[in-house]
Amino acid sequence: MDDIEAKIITNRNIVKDYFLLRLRLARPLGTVVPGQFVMLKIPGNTVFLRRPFSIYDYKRDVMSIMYKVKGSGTLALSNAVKGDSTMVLGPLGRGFNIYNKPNHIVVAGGIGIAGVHLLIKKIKANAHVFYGCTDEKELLLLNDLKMQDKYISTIDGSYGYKGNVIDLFRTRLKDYNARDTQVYACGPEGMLKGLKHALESHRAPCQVLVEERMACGLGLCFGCVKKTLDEKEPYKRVCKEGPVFNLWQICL
Amino acid sequence: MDDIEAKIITNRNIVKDYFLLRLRLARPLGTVVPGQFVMLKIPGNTVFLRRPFSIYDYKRDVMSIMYKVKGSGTLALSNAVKGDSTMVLGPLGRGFNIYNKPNHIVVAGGIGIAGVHLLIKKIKANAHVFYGCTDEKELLLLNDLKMQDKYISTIDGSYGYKGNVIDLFRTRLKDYNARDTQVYACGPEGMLKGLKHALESHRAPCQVLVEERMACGLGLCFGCVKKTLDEKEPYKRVCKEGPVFNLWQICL
Amino acid sequence: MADLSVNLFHNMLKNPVMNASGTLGYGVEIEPLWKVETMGAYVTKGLSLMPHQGNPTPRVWEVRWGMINSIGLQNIGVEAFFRDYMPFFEQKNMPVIVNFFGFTEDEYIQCAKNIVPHRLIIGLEMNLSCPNIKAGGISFGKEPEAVRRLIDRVKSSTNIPVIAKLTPEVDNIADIAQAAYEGGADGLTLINTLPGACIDTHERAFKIRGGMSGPSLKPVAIKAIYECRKRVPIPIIGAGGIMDYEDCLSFFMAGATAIQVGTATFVDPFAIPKIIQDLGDFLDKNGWDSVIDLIGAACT
Amino acid sequence: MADLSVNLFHNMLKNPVMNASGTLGYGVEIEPLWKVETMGAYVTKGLSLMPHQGNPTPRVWEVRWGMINSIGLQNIGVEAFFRDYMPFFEQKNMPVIVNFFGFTEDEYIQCAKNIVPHRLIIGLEMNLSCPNIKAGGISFGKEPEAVRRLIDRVKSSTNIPVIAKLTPEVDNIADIAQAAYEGGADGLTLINTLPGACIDTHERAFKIRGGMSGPSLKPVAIKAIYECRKRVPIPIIGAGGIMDYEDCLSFFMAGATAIQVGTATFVDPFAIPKIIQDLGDFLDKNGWDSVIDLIGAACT
Ligand SMILES: Cc1cc2nc3c(=O)[nH]c(=O)nc-3n(C[C@H](O)[C@H](O)[C@H](O)COP(=O)(O)OP(=O)(O)OC[C@H]3O[C@@H](n4cnc5c(N)ncnc54)[C@H](O)[C@@H]3O)c2cc1C
Ligand SMILES: Cc1cc2nc3c(=O)[nH]c(=O)nc-3n(C[C@H](O)[C@H](O)[C@H](O)COP(=O)(O)OP(=O)(O)OC[C@H]3O[C@@H](n4cnc5c(N)ncnc54)[C@H](O)[C@@H]3O)c2cc1C
Ligand SMILES: Cc1cc2nc3c(=O)[nH]c(=O)nc-3n(C[C@H](O)[C@H](O)[C@H](O)COP(=O)(O)O)c2cc1C
Ligand SMILES: Cc1cc2nc3c(=O)[nH]c(=O)nc-3n(C[C@H](O)[C@H](O)[C@H](O)COP(=O)(O)O)c2cc1C
Ligand code: FES
Ligand code: FES
Repeated sequence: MDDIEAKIITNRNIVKDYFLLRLRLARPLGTVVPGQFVMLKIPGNTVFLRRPFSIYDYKRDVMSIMYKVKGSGTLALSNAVKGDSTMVLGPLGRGFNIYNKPNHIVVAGGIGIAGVHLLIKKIKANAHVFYGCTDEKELLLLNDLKMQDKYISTIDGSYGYKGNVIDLFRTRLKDYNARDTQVYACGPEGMLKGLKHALESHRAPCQVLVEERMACGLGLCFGCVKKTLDEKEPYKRVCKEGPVFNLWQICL
Repeated sequence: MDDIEAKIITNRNIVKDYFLLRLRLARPLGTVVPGQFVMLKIPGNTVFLRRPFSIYDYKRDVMSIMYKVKGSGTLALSNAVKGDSTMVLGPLGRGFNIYNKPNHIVVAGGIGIAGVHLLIKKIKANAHVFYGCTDEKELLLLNDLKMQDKYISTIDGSYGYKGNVIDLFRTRLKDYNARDTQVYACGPEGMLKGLKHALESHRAPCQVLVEERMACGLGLCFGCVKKTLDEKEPYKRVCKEGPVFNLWQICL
Repeated sequence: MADLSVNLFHNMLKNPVMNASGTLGYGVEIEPLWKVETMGAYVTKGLSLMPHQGNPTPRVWEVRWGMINSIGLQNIGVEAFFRDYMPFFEQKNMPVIVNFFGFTEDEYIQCAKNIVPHRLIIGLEMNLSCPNIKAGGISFGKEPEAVRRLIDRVKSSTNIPVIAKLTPEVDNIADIAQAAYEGGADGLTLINTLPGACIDTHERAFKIRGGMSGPSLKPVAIKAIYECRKRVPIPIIGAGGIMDYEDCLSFFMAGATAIQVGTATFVDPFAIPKIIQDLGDFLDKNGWDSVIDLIGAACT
Repeated sequence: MADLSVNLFHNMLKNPVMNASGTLGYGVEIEPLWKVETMGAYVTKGLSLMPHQGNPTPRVWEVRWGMINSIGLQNIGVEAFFRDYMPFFEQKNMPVIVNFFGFTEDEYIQCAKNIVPHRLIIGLEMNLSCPNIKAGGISFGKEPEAVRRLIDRVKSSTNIPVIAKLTPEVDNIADIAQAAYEGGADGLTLINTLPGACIDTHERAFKIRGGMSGPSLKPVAIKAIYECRKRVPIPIIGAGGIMDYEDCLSFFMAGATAIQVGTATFVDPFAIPKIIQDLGDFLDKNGWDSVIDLIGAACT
């Protein structure tokens, strides 16, 4: 892990508030596990703390992140242009454990796709992807991703299943045997809650990538915790013990 | 007076720490009296308050200032480049009163030349200029200025009189009759003190442009005061009642 | 168009935005840029019984994302203010809040007495950050009992509503707010500058000791408003680091009925008119009928 | 090469730079980036007698040029710290300052007792910003008499030098410093975070109430050091908004013997090693023999 200077290659608006940022790094990142993230300095001098983003893609000295404009930090980031300098601290945290199972199910909602993109790329031949978004347009976020099976839900029904991705997932769940299945998920808190509920009786092993506000990204400040069922020390650092947790061990 | 958007045309390093900044204003400035100043926003987002600079030159929608890098604000300014946006509030304060006298003497030291440049341009045919600087190289600060007489001192003696400009001025003072003379000055506090001392018995009328740290530049905060001999309200605002004061009315 | 007006001590102000005391001179200086009646009320520079010279320079110093001032309360005195500047506000029919201070209790009382009730003077804002020279220079606003007594005496000396402006440099600002309320204060202004100091490392010397203002203050002000609002039932005027309309929203939602803009005007001389404009636009765009609906919206 | 070493409680530290408590985890987390022994001493996360869970999220919130935290003192307890992490510092022969707290006086005392003297533990830093649950949650560090008594009791319970870490949210920090000194404190750490609050205007809710840290704090810290140094003759460790070596210079010149870097590490994980490097370079370039010559240089 290292703090690496970087320059923006492109900062492209994909659709609505979603952007893809490609960075040229001064040095390579080191081994990246899907699900790991970086702390990115926001170019310009208006944003104080760095912001965490999943490593969307990575090859030698080019790294990309996909992000959604949410508040002041991501807004400032969306205004950065080619050639702007920044710093990239990473790779950080514990990524997904890819076990050797017949079925790899990936459930993602909205910008959550950014957190599982690298994972899907890695397991593409076996990936059954459930992706939920607002409307057809957001399907552009799936980009060039190759995968075995793709199930799409849109809130407005403009493409695929009409409704949320968990409801869609429920309709398919019986096809998968819990013992042969590994579920991976990334998305808003509500989606993860729904997923837990959906899997309650099925009990397939499930790893989820969770988000929390961060200050350091390095395990220094204990600012980014997620409550777990561990009795001795319930609050675990998302940046250090996470961001990928066992769904059955965290409180949602 | 107005707060005007502006873009940098050039920001040129003249010599050592001295720069000439030319700005294209979105609207013209209004009537400028020599000695008036502007409050300039420093481009970038690292400097909080604006900084005061004399209007060095001005024509229609192009305004320039000459500045010396002193601290964080002027350092940040020196890093600004062509096309950078800024804001210019002005023209501010009371400039020089140009009376109809046979002799117009201008005494300036170092970056003080920036404060009297427009004045000299205006009265060039009658301007007797005494200018003191560190060495020959700094004479570049006199630029293209036209004037009747020019007396130069350098601290290291590399050009003209060796020593400070007040000592040089003293050698010439007897040539000027107090009644026919108007002195204008701008320079460091020490120079103004020396000038006061030099003119003590001569008693020519003398207007000086003084500097003080400012927050608003508009007379709102009372941060920029100069002590005067006025008993009722000794502290006068440099930005409002000044920056040009009667030498005989201020405490130095 | 959403309604920006607020009621303060039975006066309708056309909007809830004022300048902070000491940051808009005597009110006349800004006129070349915008009309002072753009605001709901004008707050005077701190006035005292007798004129005050103020401190030597440097009086202002930039710090990261803020500034420190040590003006030292220079002012022409309350009498000269009424003679020289009140006609200006009369002509504009502009509500005025008179900020005043003293270096002794008696000076406060005498100063308050000298401010004769006037239809445009809607409040007396007591600057309690002032050093009490009889108590070794510790500021009036730190000791609850002293605050209670001082305000009680001021209230007996005037019929104009009294607003206590509190310093954040205290153990517990809600205790002071409560003392002010018990003394009879009709409202609070929260907060004054936060004392700080600055060194010039090149000159190896302290450059300024004074009051910090600007954005750094905002979290301290929001906390103060939150805590005082829980404790006392009088209106709060918020101040401290407001730079734009979004900052105002925080202050209203925390419980302020009106707000004051200080240092922002130095950074952008049009900050105040912009805030008023943006606030109206925001309410319109988000379907709020009145700014009043925002007040305390975050305190459930 | 200028000498960066300073003497603190009869220990030579190789340089005067430490982390601020709670901003460098348990000391091991930063190792992939730089070695913890780069610093003069390591300051532990705040430890208590028993483990503490801490607060729910959000625990951190960005404010303009700073942040607010409300970690709620999550820690594994003093016993587990010694068992799990002390060997790491032993192996490095690294001086440690143990930051600790309690929610009652007795918890402070018991915690201090449980920290057995150890050649590497050069001081116990008492976090006095902690709420006293027996006194209605008001923090220990606000009442001079309570501070004097608490420190007196802690001093009777340990032979390790005791450093009182003070909150800036007080009427007069020098009064607290004096009480700490009278209670027997061997040193002071100035300052802890400044309490503040923050509203999310979109959600119309308070998002966090906690301690503000970062550059906004610096003027408040410099003032505290200036005032306490005049009052008490014990060494001061400075903290609050230090981002670079120039900030350090201000702290030394104001009178600090050593400094702590907190929030800066979140902005730049290499802030601490950079500061140490730059400080040495600065001394060399400007002909200073030792960092000690800087201490108090602005206080004439
Ligand atoms: C491990 C990890 C990986 C992430 N990966 C991505 C990614 O690949 N793409 C992406 O767009 N976003 C990602 N996020 C979320 C991203 O960090 C936040 O959206 C961003 O920090 C918001 O910053 P802001 O300044 O724009 O918003 P702020 O102004 O700080 O806040 C705006 C809104 O964003 C929410 N928010 C702020 N910080 C976080 C956070 N850390 N996690 C969740 N919500 C937050 C707030 O609750 C608020 O509602 C990730 C977060 C984590 C912890
Ligand atoms: C009416 C007026 C006209 C001016 N015209 C010019 C000009 O044409 N060209 C030019 O180069 N400078 C001019 N100055 C001075 C200029 O404003 C300061 O040099 C500048 O503000 C320094 O900012 P800084 O951030 O670089 O320095 P800081 O980091 O703020 O301070 C660095 C040093 O500069 C000194 N300084 C800071 N502000 C002032 C100030 N307002 N006046 C004097 N010294 C100051 C400080 O004492 C310090 O030693 C003028 C000042 C005034 C009041
Ligand atoms: C230059 C200056 C002068 C001030 N003078 C006074 C004053 O005379 N009386 C007073 O009560 N407050 C005074 N204040 C404090 C402000 O009114 C306000 O409470 C404080 O600056 C916080 O608001 P801000 O961050 O918006 O500036 C002054 C502030 C500044 C910056
Ligand atoms: C995330 C975080 C956790 C902190 N935890 C503690 C703590 O446990 N004990 C303590 O005394 N101070 C704690 N502090 C305060 C810091 O040690 C320091 O005094 C303060 O942050 C000011 O320094 P800075 O501006 O350099 O961060 C904490 C600060 C932060 C930001
Ligand atoms: S962000 Fe600091 S511990 Fe996770
Ligand atoms: S700078 Fe504010 S009054 Fe002159």
